[in-house]
Amino acid sequence: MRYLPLTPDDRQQMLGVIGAKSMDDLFVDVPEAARPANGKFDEAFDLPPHQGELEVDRALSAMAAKNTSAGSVPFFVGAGAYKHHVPASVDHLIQRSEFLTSYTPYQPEISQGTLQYLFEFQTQVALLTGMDVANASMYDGSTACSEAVQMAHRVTRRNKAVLSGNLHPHYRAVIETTSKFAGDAVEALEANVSGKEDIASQIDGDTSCVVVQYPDFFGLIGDLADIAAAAHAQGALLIVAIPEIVSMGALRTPGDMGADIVVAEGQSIGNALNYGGPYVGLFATRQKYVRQMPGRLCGETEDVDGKRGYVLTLSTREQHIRREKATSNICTNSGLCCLAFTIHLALLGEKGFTRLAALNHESACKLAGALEAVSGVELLTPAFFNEFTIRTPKPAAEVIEALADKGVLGGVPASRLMPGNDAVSDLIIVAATEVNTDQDRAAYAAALTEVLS
Amino acid sequence: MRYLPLTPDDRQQMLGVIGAKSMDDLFVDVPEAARPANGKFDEAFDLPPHQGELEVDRALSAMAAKNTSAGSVPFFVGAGAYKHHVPASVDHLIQRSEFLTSYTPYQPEISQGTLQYLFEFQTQVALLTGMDVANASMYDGSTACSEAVQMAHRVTRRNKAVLSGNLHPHYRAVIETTSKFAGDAVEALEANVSGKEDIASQIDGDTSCVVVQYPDFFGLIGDLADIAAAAHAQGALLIVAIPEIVSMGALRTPGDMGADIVVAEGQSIGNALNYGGPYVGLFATRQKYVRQMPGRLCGETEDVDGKRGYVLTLSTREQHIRREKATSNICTNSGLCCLAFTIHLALLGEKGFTRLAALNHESACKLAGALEAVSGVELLTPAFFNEFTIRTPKPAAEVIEALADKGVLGGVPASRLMPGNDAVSDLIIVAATEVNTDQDRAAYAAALTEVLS
Amino acid sequence: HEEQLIFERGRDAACGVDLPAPDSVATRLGGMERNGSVGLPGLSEPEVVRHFVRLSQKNYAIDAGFYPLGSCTMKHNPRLNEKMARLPGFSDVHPLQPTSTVPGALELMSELARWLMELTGMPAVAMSPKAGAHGELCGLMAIRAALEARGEAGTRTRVLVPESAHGTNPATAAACGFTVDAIPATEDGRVDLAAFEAKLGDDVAGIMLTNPNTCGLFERDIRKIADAVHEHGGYFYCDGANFNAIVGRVKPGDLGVDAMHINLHKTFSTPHGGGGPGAGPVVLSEALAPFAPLPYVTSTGGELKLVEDEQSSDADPFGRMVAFHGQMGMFVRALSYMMSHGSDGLRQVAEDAVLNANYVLASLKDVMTASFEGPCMHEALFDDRFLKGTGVETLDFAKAMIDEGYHPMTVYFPLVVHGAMLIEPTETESKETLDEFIGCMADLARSAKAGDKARFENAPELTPRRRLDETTAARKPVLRWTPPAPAQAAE
Amino acid sequence: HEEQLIFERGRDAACGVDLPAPDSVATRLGGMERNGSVGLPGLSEPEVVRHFVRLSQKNYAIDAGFYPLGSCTMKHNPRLNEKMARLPGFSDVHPLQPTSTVPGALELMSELARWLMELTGMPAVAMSPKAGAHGELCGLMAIRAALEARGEAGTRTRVLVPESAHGTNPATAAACGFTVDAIPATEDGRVDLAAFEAKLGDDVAGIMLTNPNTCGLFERDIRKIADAVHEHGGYFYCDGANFNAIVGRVKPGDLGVDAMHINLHKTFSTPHGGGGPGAGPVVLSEALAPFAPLPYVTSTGGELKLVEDEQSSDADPFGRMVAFHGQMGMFVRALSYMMSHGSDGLRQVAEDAVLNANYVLASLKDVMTASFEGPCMHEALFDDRFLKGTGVETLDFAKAMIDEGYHPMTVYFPLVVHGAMLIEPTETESKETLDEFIGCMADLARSAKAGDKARFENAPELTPRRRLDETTAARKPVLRWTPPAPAQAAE
Repeated sequence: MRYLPLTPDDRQQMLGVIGAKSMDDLFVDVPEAARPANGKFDEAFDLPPHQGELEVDRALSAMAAKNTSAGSVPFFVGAGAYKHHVPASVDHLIQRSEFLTSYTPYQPEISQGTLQYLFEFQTQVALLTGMDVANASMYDGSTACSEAVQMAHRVTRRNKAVLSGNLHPHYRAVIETTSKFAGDAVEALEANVSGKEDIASQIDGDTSCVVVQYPDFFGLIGDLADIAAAAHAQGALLIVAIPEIVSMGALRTPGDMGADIVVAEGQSIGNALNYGGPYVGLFATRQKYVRQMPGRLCGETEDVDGKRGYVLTLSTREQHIRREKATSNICTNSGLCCLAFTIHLALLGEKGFTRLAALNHESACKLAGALEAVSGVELLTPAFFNEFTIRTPKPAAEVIEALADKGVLGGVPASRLMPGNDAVSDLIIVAATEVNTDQDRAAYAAALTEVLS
Repeated sequence: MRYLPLTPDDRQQMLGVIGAKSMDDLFVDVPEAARPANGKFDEAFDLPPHQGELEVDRALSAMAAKNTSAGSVPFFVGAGAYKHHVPASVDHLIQRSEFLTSYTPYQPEISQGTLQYLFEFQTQVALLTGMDVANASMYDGSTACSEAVQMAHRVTRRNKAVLSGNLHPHYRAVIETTSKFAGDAVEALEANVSGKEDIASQIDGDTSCVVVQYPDFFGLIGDLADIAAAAHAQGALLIVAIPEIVSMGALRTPGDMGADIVVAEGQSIGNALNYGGPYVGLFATRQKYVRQMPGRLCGETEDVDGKRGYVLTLSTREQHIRREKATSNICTNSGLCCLAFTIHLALLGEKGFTRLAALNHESACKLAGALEAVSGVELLTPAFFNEFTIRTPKPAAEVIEALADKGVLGGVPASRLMPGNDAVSDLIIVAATEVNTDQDRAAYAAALTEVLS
Repeated sequence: HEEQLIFERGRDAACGVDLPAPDSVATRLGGMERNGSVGLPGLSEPEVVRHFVRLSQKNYAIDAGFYPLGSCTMKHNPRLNEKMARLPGFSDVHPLQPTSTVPGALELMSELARWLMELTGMPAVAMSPKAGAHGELCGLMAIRAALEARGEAGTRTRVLVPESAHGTNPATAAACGFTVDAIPATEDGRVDLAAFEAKLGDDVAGIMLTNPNTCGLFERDIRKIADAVHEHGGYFYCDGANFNAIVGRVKPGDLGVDAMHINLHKTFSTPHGGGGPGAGPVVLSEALAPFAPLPYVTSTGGELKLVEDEQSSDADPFGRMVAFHGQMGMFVRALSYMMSHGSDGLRQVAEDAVLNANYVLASLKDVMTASFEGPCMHEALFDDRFLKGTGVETLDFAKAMIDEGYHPMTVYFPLVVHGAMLIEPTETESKETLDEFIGCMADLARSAKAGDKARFENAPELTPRRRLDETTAARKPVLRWTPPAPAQAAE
Repeated sequence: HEEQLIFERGRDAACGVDLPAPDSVATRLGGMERNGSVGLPGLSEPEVVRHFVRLSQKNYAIDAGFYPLGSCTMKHNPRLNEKMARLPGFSDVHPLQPTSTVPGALELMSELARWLMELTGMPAVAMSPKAGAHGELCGLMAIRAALEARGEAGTRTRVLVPESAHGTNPATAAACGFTVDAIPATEDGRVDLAAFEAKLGDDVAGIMLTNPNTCGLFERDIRKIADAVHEHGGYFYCDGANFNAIVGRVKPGDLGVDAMHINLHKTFSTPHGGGGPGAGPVVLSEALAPFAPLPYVTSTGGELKLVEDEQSSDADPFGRMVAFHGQMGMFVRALSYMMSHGSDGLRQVAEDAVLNANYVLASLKDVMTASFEGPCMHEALFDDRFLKGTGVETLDFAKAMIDEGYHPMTVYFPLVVHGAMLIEPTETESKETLDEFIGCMADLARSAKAGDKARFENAPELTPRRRLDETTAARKPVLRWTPPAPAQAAE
C-alpha cells in the first residue's frame, strides 16, 4: 500500500523488539465479541480492497462529472453561499505543505506562519465588520451565529434570543437546535419579504440578544441603528449576521450601526462553493466582550529575545483548559479556509475589495433590470447588494426546475428553505456576482420568459 | 496591474532620486526611428490592454476546450510521446515555490535542493539505461539524440553518422539539420517495418557513430549486440535512442548490449503530454567519455565544514566558460521536468517501475490481440513493448481520421512522419499503456471494424 | 528578514487583482453606502505571494518532518485527495442548486456514509457535523432527543465522563444541558469499573468514553461498561478520536456503542490545515438513528434523495446543526483515502499505527518512564518520573525536541499522569524515522539525567522565534493590528 | 537533519504507487527481457513527499526573496499561468493526435505568435526552439540558409560577436559552422563602432548583438550597426535575452533586426524551474522568414494549419530543430502572462524594470563603483573597484549577501569589466524591497571598506551548506550514487 512505509521485514523485526509474536498480541484487549470469526477480517467488512490512484481518480471523476458545476452554466444561486472568482495564487499558497499539513499552532516557536496569518485575519475581519476584535474563525456562518447567541446569553446572563424573521432559515434552525438542548428560549418572527417587522416590541428585560441578517435573507438592506438602540435600551445585544461578506465593500458596517456581535459567512472570499463546506465563519465583537468570545484567538507578544511574535491566547476560555466551564466546546477553527480568506483579501486590498463589491452590485442591478422586464415577474427588493427576490406567476420551485432543464441555475426558491410557508411559494431569491456576464444575464431572462410563457 | 508593485507615487519619488524628469529620460538612447509618433505607444501596438484573471481564464479555457484531451477518449497515440498516469504528488511537489521559481543552481549553498535531485536524477538515468553516468537532462529526446551525434564526432574525431531507417523521423530530421549546418555527414537508411536492415555494411573508418532506436519507430525490439560489435570494430560508437523510457522496466538495457551513448525521451515518467513540450531528454554514456558530454552535470563534493554537498561541475565543457569551444551551446536543462521524472520514479521504485512496464506490455499485447482479430488488419510487429504497427486495407491517414470521428484516437499513421514514402502509407503505429482499459480496447476494435467495413 | 504584517507593508494605490471598472449603473443600495474606507492595505500579487510563502517557511509540518503529536493522528495527507476535492463537480457546486443537478454529490455522500457505517458496524450516520467536537454535540443531542422521546429528558441529566477524557467531552455535555460527573481511572490507565458502576442510576443519561482511551489503551471492559449503561437506561457515547488504532479491525458497533464521531481529519487523513477545517460525522445505533439531524441523504430503490426539512422526513430529526450539508470538501478527501486503502489497507493502517507506537514504547521504556504496563494501542504514554531531580520539566523536554528537528509530542495530557508525554507516531512513519527518533529521545533523556539543563531551558534556539511570553499575551491581549499613532508614524 | 539520497533510504519491498498485478498474458518481448534488477530504491509515498519537501527547503527562490540575478530576469511567476497550462485541453493533448482534434492548440500557438510578432515588429516567428540558446541556433541556421540561397554560404563564414556577449553567442555560431570574431567594447560599455566597421567585409555572415547589452546599456548605434551589416551583405542577429527592458516600448523590427530569440522564461515569466524548461521562439525578418524551420502554423482565410513537412510547405524551411512543435506548456503560460498585462501593462513592465534598475544604480553608485556613466536599462552594472585594497573579492561580496537573505547578483559577467556585479531587480520588486536591498548593500560595502574581512571570507554561514569544494568536484567527478562496497555495507 503506497502510503504505508513498513515492509513485512520491518514488521517482523519490530514485533521482535516489542516481544510480541504477532500483530494479534497487540490487540489482546479487544473483547471476543468484537473479533471476527476465525480472524477473517476481510469477510467482516463488505468493502473493496485497496486501489491505485488511477482507479480511484476514475471513479471519483465519474461521480463529479454527474454534477452541474457553477462555472459551466449561467449561475445565480446564493442564499448564503456565493460563486466568486478566486485568484489562482490563493489555492496555490494554501496547498503549501507548511500550511496544509501542520497542526493547530500550539507550539508557537514553529508555528509563526499560521499564527501571523491568524492575526492578520482577525484584523481584516474586524476592519470589514467595523468591530474592535475578531476571533480566528468558526466552522461557518450558521454556527458562528449560534455561538453568538450563546455568548450573548453569557454576557447578559439572560437566555432569550429574538430572531428576525428574515434571518436565514438554516441559521435560525441551528440557533433553535442549540438553544433547545441548552435550555434557552428563542422567539423568531415570521419571514416578511418586505422587511417590515416589529422586532423592537419583542425585546424585553429577559432578552439577551436580537439577531438580524444584513443584507437579509431576501437580499434587502436597511438601517440597523434603530434596532440596535431598541436592543440596547433593554440591555440586550444586537447580533448581526452577514451571509455575503463581499457586501462590506459597499455597505455601512454593522459596527457603525451599533452591533455588539457580528458574524458572517466568509466563504465568498477565497473559498470555493464546495457543496456547502468547508466554509469559514467570521466572528467579531466589541473589545469589552473579548473574554466571553468562543473560539481560538491569536495574540501578539514577544519571545525571550524581545522579538515580536504571536501565540494562541485567552485559552482559559477554552475546553481543553476549562472543560465543562468553557465558553464553547469548539476545538477546531476553519484554519485553511481562513488562510484562503486572508490571502484573497490581501490580494484585493482596499481598491480591489471595494471594486469587487461595486461589480457585484452592478451585476445584480443589471440582472434585476433584465428580470423585471420579463412579463409577470415582480422585483420585491427595493434596496439590495448582490441578491434580491422576485415573485413569479408560477410556483417558484417549478420555475427553478424548469430553468435548470434549460441549463440556467436561476436562484433558490424560498419554499426550499421555508417549506410549508405558503406566503413564499412564489418567491425566488436570486444572486448575481462578478462572474456573471451579459450573456449569462440575457440567457436567464430568455429562459425565464420561456418558462413563464 | 496586479503584478506591478510600484505605485505612481513610488515612480515619482524614484525618478527624483535618479535625477530624471520622466520615464523617457531613461530611454534616451533609443533611436528616433524606434520611437512611436508623438510618443503614442498604445497606437504602436495592435494589442489589447490588460485583463483580469477571470477574463484571461475564460479566454484560455475556451481555447483549451476545443481540443480533445487524451484522458477523455480511448487513446492509443504514441510514436515518441506517451499517455501515462502521473501520481498527484508529483505535480504538487514540482509546484513548490522553492523548486518552481528558483534559477539554475549556480549558487550551491542555497541550491542544494535542486542539486541533490539532479544527482538523484543522474543516478536514476544511469541505472535505467545500464550506463555509467548521465547528465542533468537535455531539452528532449530528439535534441539529446542530435547532441549525442555531435559528441560522438568529438570523441572519435570523425564526422559521419549512420542512422537506422527505423529511427524516429523527427529525430533523424533534427540530426540532419544540425549536421548540415555543422558540416557533418549523415547516412540514413530506409525505413523498414520488418526491422531488417544492413547497418553493419554502412559503417566504415569515417563513421563516428551508428544511431538506432530501441524499441524502434515501428515498436519492434531486437538485440543490439551485433550492431554494437560492428560499430566498435570500426572504432565507431553505438548511440541508442529510447523513445519510451518505461520500456526499460521490461527490456534489456542498451548498456548491457554495448551502447556507448544512450539518449531517451523521459516524458513518460512524471510529465504530461503537453502537445509536445516541455519534455525531458535523458543522456547517458560511459565514464570514459564524461568530459565530452554536453549539458549540465551535478557532482558530489564537500563544503568547508566537510559536509557532503552537490555542485554543478565540469563546467569548463560549457559555453559560459568555453564560449565557441564549448561541447554544446546548451545553456538550459529541463529542470522541472527532470524533477517530475525523479519524483515519479522515486515513487515507482524497483517494484513499481517494473510492474508499470509489465502493465504497459500487457495492455499492448491485449490490444494487439484485439486488433489482429479485426478483419483486414495485419499485425507487423512480432516483438514489441507497448507499441506496434498494423497494416490496414485502407490508407492509414484516412483510417485515423475516421476513428477520430468516432471518438477513438487510434495511433499515428506512419505517413504523417514519412510523407512521400508509399511503402508506409497503410501503416498505423499504435501505442497502449496502463491507462487503457478493456473498454478502451474494445471500443478501438469496434470502431476499427466499422471504419474498415 | 523579519516578516512585517500586510498592514505595515501595503500602500493605498497598490492592488493584487485587476478588476474591470464598473459601468455607471444607477445603484440600488438604498442609501446604505459605506462611510469611509475599509482600511485594508494594498499589495501587488508578487508581494502577497512572497509574504505568505515566507510565513509558511516559519511553520513545521508533517510533510517536512515527524509529528508525533499524541491524540492528533498527524499522518501523511495524500495529494490525490486534494486533487479529487478540487474537481469542479465537487468544488464548484452550490449547496442550494437543484438536487437534480447534483446526483454525483449525493452519491458521494451516500458512498462515504456506507464506508463509515460498514467500518463502524453501525446502522446510521449523521454527516453534517463540522468537526470532532461538533460531532460530540450531535451525538449528545441525539441521546437527549431519544431521552425526550422516552419522556426522561428531564430526569436523566447526568453524563459520566472519565478523568482522562478530552476537554471537549465535558464541554459538550455541558453545552447540551447535562451535568458532568467524572469517573476515576485505575492504576492501569482504564476506567475504574467499580467506581463507574457505583455512579450509575436513574439520572444517568449516558457515558462518554474514548476508546482506545487517551492513555493509548484499549478499554478492556468496554463491553461490560456498555452493557451496564444500557441496563441502567443510559446511552454510550464513544469518542472516536482514536479510531485510527482499530479501523478495519474492530467495529465499534460490536462494542455496544450508541454514537461515535469520526474525525475525518485524523483517521481518514483530511489535512489538519493549521487547525481546520475538520469534519466529524457521527455514527448512530438503531436507538439513536431516528433522531439524526437534518439534512441527510436517503436511498429508496437506489434513488438518492436529500432530506432537508422535517416535513420531508420520515424520522424524528432533532434539528439542524449547520447551514447546508456538512464538509463536502472533506468528504471527498476521506472517500478518496478510503478507496485507496480498501478494507485490507485500512486494517493495515490500524496495525501499523499500533505497531509503531508499541515499537516506540518498547524502545524507550528503559530510558523514559512508561506510564502503564503492557502493550499500548496507537499512542505511547510516558510521564515525567524519569526527569525527577533533573530540573527539567516535560515542557522543557518538549522544547528541546524542536531543536532536534521534531515536533514535540502532546504534553500534559492526559491529566491522569504527571507531566504526560503522549507519542502517536501513526502508521505513515517508516522504521528508519522511528529509529532516528528513538535515538534522539534516548539522547535527550540521557542528557537530562546527566544534568545538561541548559540544553532544555534555553530550547528552542534554532527556530524563527524562541519561547514566547504567553502570560502577557493573555493578560493584555493584543488581538489585532492597529495603525501606529500619528506621532510614531512620523518617525 | 541531513537529507539522505533516496538510494540510501529505500527498501526493496517498499513502493509509492499501487498498481494492479498484471494478468498472465503471454508476453511478446521476443526474448529481450531485462536481465536482473534495475537497482531503483523502494520508498512509500509519505517518504517521497517528505524527501522532496525537505530538499525544496534547501533552495532559495523568487517566491521567497529578492533575486537580483543580472541577465536572468527573475521576475514574479503568476500562478494563473500554471493553472492555465494545466487545463487538460492543453496539457493532456498529444503532439501527433489528428490536428482536427486540436484546433485550440493551433489557435493558442497562432495567437502567441501574433503577440510576439506585434511586440517585436517582425513579420514571422519560429516557435519550436526550446530555449534561448536553441533560438540562437535557429536564428543562425536561418541566416546560413539565406546565405546558401544566395550562394554565399561557403564564403560568408565569419560572425561578429562583441566581447561582452553571453557565452551562448559564440558557442552557437561555432555550432552552426561559423567562425567567431570578437568586437571590442568602448569605454562607455557599447560596441566600438569603428572597430566593428573595420571588421566588416565579404566574408561576414552577420553580427550577433545583445540589446540592451549585457552591460545593461542600450546600444545607441544599433540602427547604424544594422544598416552597416546589411550594406555589407550580412544579417543582424539580436540576442533577445534583455527584451524585458524594452517590451511594449521599442520594437526590435524598428532597429533593423533580422532575427531575435525571445526567452519566454525571462520576459514572459514562465518559471525558471531550477534551470528549465525554457522556450526560445525566434522572430524573423522578411529576409529570413522563408527559411523558418518545421513545423509551423499557417493561417489561410482564418483556418489554421499545422505544416510539419517540406512537402506541405510553401516556403524553404531549413530543417527541423525538435521533435514535435515546441514548448506548448510554456506557450500557454506566456500567452496568459501577455493577455494579463496587455500592451499597456507590458510597456509598464519595461518602464518599471528600467526604473528599478536605475534606482538601484543611483542609490548605490556612491558606495559601490558603477562601471559606466549615465542611465542604465534594466540592469545596473558595478565592478570591484570599490573593493580595491579590502581583500574582499566580488565572490566574497556575493556570498556575504546570502547571509543577509538575498540571492547574489550575477558576478564576473560581463567579462568587459573587472569583478563584475550585474544587478537586475526586475519590475516585480517593490520600492520597499529595493530600499531594504540598497541599505544592505551599502552596509556590506561599508563593512568591506572598514576591513571586516571575516564577514565575507566565511560567508555564507547561515545556509544548508557553506562554500563547496568545486575544484575537487571537477577533478574527481562523482556524478552518481554507487552502492557502498560490501565491506562497508556490513558495518
